[in-house]
Amino acid sequence: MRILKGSIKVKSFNYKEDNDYSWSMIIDLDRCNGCGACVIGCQAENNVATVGEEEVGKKRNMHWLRIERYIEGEYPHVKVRFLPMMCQHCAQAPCESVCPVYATYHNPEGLNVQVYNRCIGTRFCGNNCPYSVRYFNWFDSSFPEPVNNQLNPDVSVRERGVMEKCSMCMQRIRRGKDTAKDEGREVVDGDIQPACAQTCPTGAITFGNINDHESKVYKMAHSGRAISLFEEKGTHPAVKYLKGGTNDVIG
Amino acid sequence: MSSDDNVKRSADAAVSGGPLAGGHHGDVLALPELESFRDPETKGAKAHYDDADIYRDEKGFNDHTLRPMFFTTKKYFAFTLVLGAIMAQGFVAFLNQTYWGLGMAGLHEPVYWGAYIATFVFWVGLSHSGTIVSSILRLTGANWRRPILRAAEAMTAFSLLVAALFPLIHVGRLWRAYYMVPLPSQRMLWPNFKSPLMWDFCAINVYLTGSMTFLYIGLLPDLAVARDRAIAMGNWRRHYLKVLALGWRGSHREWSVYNKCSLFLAVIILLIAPSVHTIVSWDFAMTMTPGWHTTIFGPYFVVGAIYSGVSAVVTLMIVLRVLFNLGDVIRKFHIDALGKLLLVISIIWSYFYFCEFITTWYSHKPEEWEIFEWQAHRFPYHLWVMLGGSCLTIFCLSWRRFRACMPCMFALTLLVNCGMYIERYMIVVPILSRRDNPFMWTDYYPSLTELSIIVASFAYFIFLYAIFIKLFPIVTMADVKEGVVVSGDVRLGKHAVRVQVKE
Amino acid sequence: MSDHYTVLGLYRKVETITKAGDPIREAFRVKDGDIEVLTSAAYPDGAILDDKELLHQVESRQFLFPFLMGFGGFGAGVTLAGGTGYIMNLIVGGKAPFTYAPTGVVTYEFTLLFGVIGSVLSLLYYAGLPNWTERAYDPEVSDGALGLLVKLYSTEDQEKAAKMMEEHGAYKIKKGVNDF
Amino acid sequence: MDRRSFLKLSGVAASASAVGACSRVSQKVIPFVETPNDGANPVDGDWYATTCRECNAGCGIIVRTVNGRVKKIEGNAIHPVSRGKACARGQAAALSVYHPERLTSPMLKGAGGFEAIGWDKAVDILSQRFTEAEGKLFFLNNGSNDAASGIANEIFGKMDGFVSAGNQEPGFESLVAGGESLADFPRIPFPDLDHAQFAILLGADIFESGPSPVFWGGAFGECRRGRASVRGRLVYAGSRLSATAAVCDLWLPVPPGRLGALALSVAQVVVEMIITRKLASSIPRNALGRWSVALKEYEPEKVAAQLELAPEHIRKLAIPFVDESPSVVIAGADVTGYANGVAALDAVEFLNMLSYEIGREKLRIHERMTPEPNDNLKRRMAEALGVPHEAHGFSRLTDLVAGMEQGNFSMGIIHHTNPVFDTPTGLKFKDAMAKVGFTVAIANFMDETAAEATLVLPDHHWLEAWSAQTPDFVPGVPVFNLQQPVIQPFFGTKSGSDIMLAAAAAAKLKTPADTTEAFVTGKIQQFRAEMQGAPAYLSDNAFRRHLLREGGWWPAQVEAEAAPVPSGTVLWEYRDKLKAPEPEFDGAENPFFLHPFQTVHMGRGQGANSGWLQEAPDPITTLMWQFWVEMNPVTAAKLGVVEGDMVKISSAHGSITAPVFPYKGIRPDVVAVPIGYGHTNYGKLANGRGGNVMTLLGAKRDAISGALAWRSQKVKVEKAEGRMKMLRNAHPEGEYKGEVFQL
Repeated sequence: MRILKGSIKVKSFNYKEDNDYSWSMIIDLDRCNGCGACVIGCQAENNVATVGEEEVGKKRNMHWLRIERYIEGEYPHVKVRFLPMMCQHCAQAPCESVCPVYATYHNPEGLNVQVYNRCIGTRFCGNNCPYSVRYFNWFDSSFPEPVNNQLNPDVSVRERGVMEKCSMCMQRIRRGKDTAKDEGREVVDGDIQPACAQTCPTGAITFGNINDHESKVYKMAHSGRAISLFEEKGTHPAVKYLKGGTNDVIG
Repeated sequence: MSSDDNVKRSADAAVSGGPLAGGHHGDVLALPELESFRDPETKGAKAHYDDADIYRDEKGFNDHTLRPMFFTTKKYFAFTLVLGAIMAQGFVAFLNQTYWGLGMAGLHEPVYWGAYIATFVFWVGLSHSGTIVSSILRLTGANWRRPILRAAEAMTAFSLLVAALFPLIHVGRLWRAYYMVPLPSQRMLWPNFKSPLMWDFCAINVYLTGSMTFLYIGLLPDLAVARDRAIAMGNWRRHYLKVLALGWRGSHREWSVYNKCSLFLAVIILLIAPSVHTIVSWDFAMTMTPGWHTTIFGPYFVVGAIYSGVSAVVTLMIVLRVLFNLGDVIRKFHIDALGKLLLVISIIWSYFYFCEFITTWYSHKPEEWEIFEWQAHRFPYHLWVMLGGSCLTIFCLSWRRFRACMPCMFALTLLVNCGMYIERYMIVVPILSRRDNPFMWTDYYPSLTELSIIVASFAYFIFLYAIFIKLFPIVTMADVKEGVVVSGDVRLGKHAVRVQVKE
Repeated sequence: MSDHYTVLGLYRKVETITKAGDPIREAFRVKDGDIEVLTSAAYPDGAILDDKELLHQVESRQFLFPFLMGFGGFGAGVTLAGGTGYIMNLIVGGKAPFTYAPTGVVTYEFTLLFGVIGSVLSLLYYAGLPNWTERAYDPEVSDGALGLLVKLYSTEDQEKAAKMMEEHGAYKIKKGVNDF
Repeated sequence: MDRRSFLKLSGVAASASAVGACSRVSQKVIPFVETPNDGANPVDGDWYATTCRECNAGCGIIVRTVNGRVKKIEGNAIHPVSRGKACARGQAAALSVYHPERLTSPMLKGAGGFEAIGWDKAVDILSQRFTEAEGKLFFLNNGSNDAASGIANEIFGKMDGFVSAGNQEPGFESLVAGGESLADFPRIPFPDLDHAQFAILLGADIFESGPSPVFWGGAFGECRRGRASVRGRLVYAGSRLSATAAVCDLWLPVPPGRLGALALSVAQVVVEMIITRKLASSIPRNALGRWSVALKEYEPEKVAAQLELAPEHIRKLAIPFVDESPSVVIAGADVTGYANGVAALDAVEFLNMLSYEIGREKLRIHERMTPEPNDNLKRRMAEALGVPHEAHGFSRLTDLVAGMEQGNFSMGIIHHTNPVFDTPTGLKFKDAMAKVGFTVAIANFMDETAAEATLVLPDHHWLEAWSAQTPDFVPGVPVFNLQQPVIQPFFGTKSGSDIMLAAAAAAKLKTPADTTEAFVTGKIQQFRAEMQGAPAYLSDNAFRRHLLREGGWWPAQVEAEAAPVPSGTVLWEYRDKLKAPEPEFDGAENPFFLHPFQTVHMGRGQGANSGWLQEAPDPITTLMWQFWVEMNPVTAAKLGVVEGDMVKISSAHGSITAPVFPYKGIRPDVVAVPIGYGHTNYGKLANGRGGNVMTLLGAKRDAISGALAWRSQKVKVEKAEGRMKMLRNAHPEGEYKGEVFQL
């Protein structure tokens, strides 16, 4: 009676322990320098549209990954903090259950999947995402000739009226798994890297399979510095952050 | 009007027969109508047009109440033309938005829902007056309900029709909106019944079906009357009236089954209506968005809906009285009774608002309190209209003289609905613009497209109503007649008391 | 089935029509279902004609329509909302494919929807509507006249009944064939 | 072998083991694609190794192409500069290849503006001009040591009157000059941040500008959290809290031009600690004593007032500098930007030397990784492509402009640089350019300089072209970067260096090779013997292919033995350098210090025509598509302006108006303006976006190195008409509520 099973397993942040893979991302806030290389990397990889000055003025920029910047304190004791924010791939994702057409669901590998051609654009998911990381295609994204030559063929270009968000570079995960399969081996830690993790100059972003207890992400997630954003909301994100900024905690 | 006049008229009416002539009691005793005791103005000598006696002969009554339907002035055409123009510009705006994308609206992340949804909730709320009021009044057998039922029920149906447009206007891919319908397909597209939106979709559809049915079933005997009139006049309306009246003859068996069916419907509608607005509130309350995620939202929305709905009924009644000279059918007494109902509801609504406010204020959870602060900071005047309007309502409606003043009631009920629209806006917009993630805080202004469409929706509602008045009887004639049939006056000492027969 | 004949008498007052009904019933041994009153408003049962017994039978069954339909709606709701868990075995928001509360909500709505439809069907079924054929009727009914309609099985009876009605104060008599 | 088949052969993954599965052709057809124009099915694509040329850092990159189209740029994992990473600007190059505004055909300026001409005619004109010029020409590039400049130098270098110059990023020259006496050859010192436990960043915006943001990013990551038990601690001193300062643990808002004094003050405390604690025995005692005397006037108590810091603050820097050794000091734009920059850099190098002596066992300060010491090779590699090191300084540029003014040149070649836009108004480059009879701009896009040129030659994008590059500023190892085309040229462009060679050949000049590709191949052969660690058994051709596959050559890296101790005399005499002169300012009567700074995205303005970069939010302000001026909220309040209000910033040289962005992380007497905005002729996306801060600058130069002192300008700021909506990503109130995340 699988269908009657309640939310038992998802209590822990790794989505399902009996699965081979449960993808997770660890972001070391102590390393992030806000340079924005990940933002462009994501944009290049995922055909994220640029919306232009006017739309940006309406706060409709589409960056799947954004670097949030917070300021604390008064001059001269000012502290600026960077917080890379993308879809947190919550195990108990608030966005998923509210979609009336199953356009977003949780795949068995712990990823929150957005199915563009199912989406009808009610934007309910966006309303229910505490992290505000879902982006809506207000207009058809424009990739005029010859800019469209850069478009990544692995990723669909989204139509107007659908939601989109970070997919943890699903296409790269799939490619990594295929490669491993072709080579007759398991996916090993470090095989698969989303565009942001791949490009991060400071190495702040680490991606891996948290079901593999030897993996970097597993170790980092259990390092004692790991926090989830809005932990009190019980979303159990697959993205964890390593707290930074103090000398007291070393790990 | 003096009681002498009344007696005389009753005597005259008795000649032509029919229930309205007071057939079964007119012979026995001609008594002044009870309303004349109640209505403060009738005590004076000055007769007002709307205090004319409706208890003329039944034919006259039919003529009088069907007059708005069969006789149309040029002003009416001009008016509908204006409405049509407003609707047309809204439609153009809608087409434009559909063609280019929802960016034409002022929405942006994270304010994914804006004026459209606020308007949707407003219209759904407005629809709650008709059916709930009419069901409750039917079930409790309140006699004063009779003339107002049709207008209220029509309002339900039409505001729901208008409301149902808004989700369609709001979705990003209108041409894919049918994905919400459980149609088996090769692509395994299937709705997710766990989504509150899906519940909403079900509830709105059920309610639309229910209220349309309710309206139609209520119309059935009156359709027969209108049919007979249309045939006699050779009016073109006879074609559809014949079909819609289903061959109603008014036989006792029909009446008996009909009454039973009305009872069923009243009960069912009474079960549906609160569930609909509760589910609409769940579109908000089921999320984990601070400010939305509260248990009070269900009853709060339902009460708010009835509040705005009853106000709208009063507004409409007054408009109908004036425009179609129905003052003798929809009497001040009715407005007075609705005013009392409104008073109670406004007190309940204010209580709910207070509950919501004080729990947030006291616990002072930062993310929730932030929303109230933002509301007060960003929309101070709106809040004045909304909360001040509510206080004013409670204050004013406690006065009988105020309730008897038609312009005052008109203004007040309009104010209430303005306040309630603002309330919906306050629930949707400021809460989204001050969400959990402070980096993404933002402000929202409805765009011209949104305003056009919203204005057009009001025009559309009025248009539907205007068309309805010309196609169907607007007064619940059968109910009024029944009221006369089943009530009689009993002399009690010096006074006559109107009593109603109950089985 | 052999032809039947109808007489429709129009009256102005309740008292007169009440007095007219019973003699005709007795004279022609009219069955409960063969005599009707046409009115423009709902008169309480038995106010004009004593046909409670027949109507009681109807009324006691009428509730079955919305009731059974409601059951059907319940089934439909459970099937749709609950069955979705079987068809679309997808995990959303960490919730199990089958969940009680959403199923309950959807089921509630469907039950009521079917109940509404059942109520309307009950009306149509028991009131014999819609019936767009030409039937014994007079438009004056809607203007307040009270009609007494009797179904008879011979022209002689028809004539006699018409006469009786006239005697009892009918100001207008209409006769018809096969149009009860 | 033609080029196409060569591409096929060489176009293999940079390094199968290091980069992972790259060249594998997948069997699956990926659904939902917008297929490229050629209609072929997408595959995993081919990965090519090449060198990023968006700035001069020389990051090795690998490029994913599918069906002959560039899709994605990633770092080359085995490259010592990029270490497998890439920055925003480098990645955005994937878009600029397909920029709709790229130049496609040669254009000659006629009476009515530019006219398109054919390539043959362009070569004819050029060769004719080469003949006529008789060596009286100049070659100006962006300061990179690359094949094009090497070719120009080899063709014309021997001729009298030829000048080769580079329009380098401001301040580099000072970085090279600073601490020169301690270094083995002129190059920017790269302190070993990777292994440092404590680092003092003196105005070093290493993630935004500087030699290589990617390299520094990696070093920072390693320093911060690269070791299991150590968290590297960083302190930033400078007048603005930049993105780099944001990640540091402490920010000290030191007045402009005073960082040298801060460094000396720290050095004073450190020297005293060395003496009292008897640390670092390798330093001669008498040297210590002399330093101690020389530094006396920089005691924290004495300089604290001018640094606007408490003496404890300085001690708080100095004590961990010793205790948390290894520690490093990194100097950057806020040191080199003033006229006393090199003097301050000497102090910085002195501090680093002290740190090295303290932490000898743990740290290799100057040489993070090094091959077997071969100074000769390093120097020769640096000039491998035939470009003299001195060519790339502001001094040379100033001389060049003077020469242009005097009519010394009948012709000039401007190669991928935009001096009209990005040199200070005080230099008057535009006026000088008008005095040169015939100027050729080799460029990808029309820009302010190309618009002034007589002939515009559309070059290949660097992703389509052959070249080689030796970065000046590498982490201690000589690097020879190769740049190969990863796609067929998309537009009708031709390689600028090829055209130069063809025209020179037509003009009967001696050319080093027929094509750039051949030139690069020749250079590889020339240096093959010295390229240690590369497979020796390969044929020349196979060796070349090997290098192309790896993206260039750099020595196999080994942990160095202890680097040699500077000789006694150097140390002895160093006390004379321990001086922090007062900073001098242009327009000293004005109230505000102008603080021009590079942003992560705009570079010196090249990024301004890229939609990606314009739309990427600036790290600090989170503004997009917009120009701004940062000032402290206190200053803004004094001026009576709020966010979005326009202010006019003016100096003797010019004025710009900009919307105000109040920012708490800046000194109240400083206004900071990003550079790279205010284009007037750089395409739709760039034009008219803000003002060009360079128009405010005079050509104030460093007292020692002659580098442009680009921050020694004082300006007036006054309220101007109008307001602008600030296109910020962060909410103006929400940005102070970061505590909700309990970071």
